[in-house]
Amino acid sequence: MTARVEVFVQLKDGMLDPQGKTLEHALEALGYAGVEDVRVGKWITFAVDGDSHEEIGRRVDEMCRRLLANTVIERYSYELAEDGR
Amino acid sequence: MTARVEVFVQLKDGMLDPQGKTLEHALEALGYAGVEDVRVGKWITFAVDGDSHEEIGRRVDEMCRRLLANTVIERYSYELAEDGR
Amino acid sequence: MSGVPIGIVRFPGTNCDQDVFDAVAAIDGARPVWLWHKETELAGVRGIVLAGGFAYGDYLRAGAIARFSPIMERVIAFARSGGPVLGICNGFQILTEAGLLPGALMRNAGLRFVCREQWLRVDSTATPFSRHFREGQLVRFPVAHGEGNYVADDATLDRLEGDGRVVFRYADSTGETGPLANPNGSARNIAGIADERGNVVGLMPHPDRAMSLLVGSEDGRGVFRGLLEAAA
Amino acid sequence: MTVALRDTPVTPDVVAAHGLRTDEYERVVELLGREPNFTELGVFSLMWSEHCGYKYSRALLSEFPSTGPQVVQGPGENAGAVDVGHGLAVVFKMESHNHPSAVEPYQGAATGVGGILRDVFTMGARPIAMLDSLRFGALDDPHVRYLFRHVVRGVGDYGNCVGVPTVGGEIVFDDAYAGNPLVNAMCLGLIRHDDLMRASAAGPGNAVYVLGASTGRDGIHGASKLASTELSADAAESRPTVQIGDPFTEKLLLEATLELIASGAAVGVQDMGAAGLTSSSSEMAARAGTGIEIDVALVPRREPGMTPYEVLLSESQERMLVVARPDQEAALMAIAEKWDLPCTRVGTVTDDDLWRVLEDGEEVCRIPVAALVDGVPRYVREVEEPPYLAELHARMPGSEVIAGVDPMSALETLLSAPTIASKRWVWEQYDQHVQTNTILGPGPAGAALLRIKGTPGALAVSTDCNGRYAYCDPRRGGALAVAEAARNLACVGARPLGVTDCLNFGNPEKDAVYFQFVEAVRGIAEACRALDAPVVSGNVSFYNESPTGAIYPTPTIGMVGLLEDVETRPRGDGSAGDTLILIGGDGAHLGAGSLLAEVLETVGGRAPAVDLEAERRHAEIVRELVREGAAVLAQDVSDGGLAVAAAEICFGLPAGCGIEVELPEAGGPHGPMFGEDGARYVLVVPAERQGAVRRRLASAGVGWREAGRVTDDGRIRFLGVGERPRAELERRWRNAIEDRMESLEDER
Ligand SMILES: Nc1ncnc2c1ncn2[C@@H]1O[C@H](COP(=O)(O)OP(=O)(O)O)[C@@H](O)[C@H]1O
Ligand SMILES: [Mg+2]
Repeated sequence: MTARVEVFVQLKDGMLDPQGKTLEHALEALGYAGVEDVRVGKWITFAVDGDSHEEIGRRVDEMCRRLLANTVIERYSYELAEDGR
Repeated sequence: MTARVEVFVQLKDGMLDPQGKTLEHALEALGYAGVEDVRVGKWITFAVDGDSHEEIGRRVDEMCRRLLANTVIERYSYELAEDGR
Repeated sequence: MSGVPIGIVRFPGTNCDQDVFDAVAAIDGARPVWLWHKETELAGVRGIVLAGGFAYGDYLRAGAIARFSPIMERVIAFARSGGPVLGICNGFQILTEAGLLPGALMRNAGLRFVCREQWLRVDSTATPFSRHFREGQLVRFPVAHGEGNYVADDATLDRLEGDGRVVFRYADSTGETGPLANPNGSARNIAGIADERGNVVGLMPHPDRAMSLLVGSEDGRGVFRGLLEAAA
Repeated sequence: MTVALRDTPVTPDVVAAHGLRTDEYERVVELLGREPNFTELGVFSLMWSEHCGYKYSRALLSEFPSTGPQVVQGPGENAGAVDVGHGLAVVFKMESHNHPSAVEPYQGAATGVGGILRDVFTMGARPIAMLDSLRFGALDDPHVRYLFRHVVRGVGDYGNCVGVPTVGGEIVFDDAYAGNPLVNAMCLGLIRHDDLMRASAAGPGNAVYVLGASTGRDGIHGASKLASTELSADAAESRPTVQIGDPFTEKLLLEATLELIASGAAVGVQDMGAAGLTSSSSEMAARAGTGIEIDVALVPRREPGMTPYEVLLSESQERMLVVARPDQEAALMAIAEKWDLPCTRVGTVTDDDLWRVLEDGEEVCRIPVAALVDGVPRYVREVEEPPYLAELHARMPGSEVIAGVDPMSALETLLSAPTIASKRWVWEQYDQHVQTNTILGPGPAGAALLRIKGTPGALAVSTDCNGRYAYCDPRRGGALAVAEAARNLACVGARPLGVTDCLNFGNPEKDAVYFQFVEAVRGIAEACRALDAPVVSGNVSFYNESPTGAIYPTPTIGMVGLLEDVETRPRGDGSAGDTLILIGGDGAHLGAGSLLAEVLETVGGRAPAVDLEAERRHAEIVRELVREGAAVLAQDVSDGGLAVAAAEICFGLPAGCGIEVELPEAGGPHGPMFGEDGARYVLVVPAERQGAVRRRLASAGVGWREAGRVTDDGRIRFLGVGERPRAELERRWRNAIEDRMESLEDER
């Protein structure tokens, strides 16, 4: 099967997110009140094939830990979907 | 109401994505076969309050067009959820 | 101090402001004037430079946040009214984000910041900033950027070339403008472009760093002399 | 969790977890006249750590010469300063960020740059240049490539964003650093003498402010160690010890700090680096001989529920501690506002010599300032030469082994060894030109040359250290690091003004490491005395060890010098017909050198002998010949000997030029080609200046010989030995690192 994968990467809680902080001020300056807790992370998408949902899941999780996320400072999550193309 | 917002920004189709290509090669080098069409985008999350789902939606869409995405090269989408905190 | 007032915009994170200030001051008859990003008046300046650096840290996207600074409304109006506006490096990125110049500047194709001496071929002398060069002349300005990869759709690129609005192209020491001379993957080796009327020009390389042979090149002087004449 | 932390009883394990020895703890009790509470314990463990308290090194560092007519500020402040004339001084310092970079190379290197920048602009000086001295394992290890790639990105991204050019540095790749990379960053700033700001909390009654970023749980090492034992795993997760750099905020902080110092809106300024609020506040009080009172409840937080312990020990970046008089407050606040930086009053200067911490008015710490700052134990001990040295010295390959090495292919190997090859791949990622002072950036010479605007002069700066030398001969290694830096300066015509150092060693509690440290320090002290280069600032980094053992002792030297008239700099434009003059005689010493390490892949023998008198005299004459324009180009002979020096000279010449080197008749070519004996240079001298040069050298009584010439045949030739096309050797040298870094990403 081929799956569409979406990986979401973000700095761990408590980690300073300079981009998020700066963006929050910018949005406020643009007149968007009540915007809070802005965080800027990565959204990585790709297609991958494998035998099963589980098998692909295991592989994607490994990819995240080895390359896509920096687990020292970032946490990640991912979603798989049957490729509908 | 307060909503949790997730904004997804990605280069438009047809724009080549060097970062995605690089990750694709790196994943391959690490032995992950069958990975294709890797794209690296932004995942921006925040909390915002407003009167209604619609009203917030309109505002977030405006934020995207004005600041969060450069619509010359990027496309965006977003999701809103009632803040469960 | 007398002379034609040339405004140099300082955003938080601008870091070539002093270099541009010195470059303008080095041109007889020009008087550099600071323009703070929070200001809403141009204090009577006759020309404007958006200097290089990392306005707002280049967070989110280079130039994305800076272009909403209060001063930018005035800068945009000044440009639309035909006033000479030069955007160098980060300034170029801000001009595209502000819609004063077409296209966008993406992350360098090599995904690395690149700083080096760079040859440029002058392809249009029809702007104030390039009129002191000969068409086809090679000039040497340093480049130093991480997001200098110029992109635009083919229609736009064709229009830019057709209208002679490509002002500078990355070249090698022989004038070749092939991929080997391209430091960042820019479409068609484009290093700098002009708007329809030619009074707004943006470029990634740094003429402000090419004002003295002591530091490698003085080819940048022509750019600032042209700015002064257009402002006078 | 926070309650648990705050009220944790101070048991022996807790003391141990804080890295305090029992006798040290007893000393604390004695100084306080009571048991410390948990928070106070954390404070002592931090202030008495080697990093803040220098307990193993302070006594020895006093052996460094640190005075001289040019010294404006010696050791003791955030950075040292030397006079460069015209009412100006250069403020400079070097600092390590080794362990943070090993854990998170990008952020570790970035925050290292941020820290050294603050040390310089805290004094009121505008940073004008950075250098980075780096050590990694071998590049064939993907993890090493990961570290290297991200350290370089981190250094670049931070300095580039703040707008300070990185103009030089050095990089060595050696297995000795595989488990423990070194990231040393040096910063130089320029200042008018009368603007120099000291970091003291003078004037009881004056207010204390935190300017800049808010405080989070960054880098609370003691606490996190504890957390892992006392808190659940996921709670520990949420206590990051990695600091995230914010170069944008740093740039604002830089401008705001310089503005408030220049406009006289502060009495004292101190950056909050390692040990954050604790060390900055107590050290400022100590310098002024005052007391200080801080209410942690007033410190702006990034996270909820932080304990006093955490606020005091947090190492959040991009923060300054400012002391101001009541009449300065308005100006201070206006400047903070202008630069969009929070500025909050958190305390008061007192006259009771106490360091007092409150939380909402309730006292949580009460410690005599002297106990914290001067109470630090000092350890000095006599240790013998460790046995490994004798073994190393004996492990010198026999002459038959050396004779078996083909010189020309050895040269190829050396030029393509990442340690010797061009570092272009690295410095092209650094903005080398911003501020438009860079006359010679990375690449062309061993030292960078920066004009000093508004004066006829230029600054020269170089960082150097050969850790292999220091490993084989700690004392010689220390001296040779200073000597090489001085040679690099002489090559651009500059004379030394002062030195900063970054002493990277293993665990000083081990006798062998302590011996290395003691000896290296003595070597540096001797060389600095002989070469008139007082040490005005520096940094010690111990415990650089990994499972595979300690790193090579690596006492990195950063030397700053002056070229009074920039018009007398070397033109660097050699051409066919020019003569090569070798100063200091032919090489013979291969011990501990590059030929052994890179070609024979062995480490042994002794480091080259040190003749400081020769170093001084030869540097002097080279400086003069360069300034007179008699030598258009000068290159010191270091790693890889005359052969590598000649090749590097050739690569700097116009395309088409080649080089021809004559070797002595007697003996094999290996010593003369690859020997790394000290105090030696190669000068490129145009035909019309040769007579003059010969006479000068003769009268100076300096050993020298004519060693060859610049040709127009584009070949690198060693007469009687062999030759290669310049282009071929140059390609190897230029691309060695890039080729190894081709793939754009590596696994962590
Ligand atoms: N990490 C680095 N960052 C910037 N420049 C560097 C770095 N490493 C080396 N360089 C530059 O490359 C050139 C050669 O370095 P090096 O071989 O150490 O010179 P030398 O041996 O003469 O001291 C020097 O100009 C040096 O500044
Ligand atoms: Mg060196």
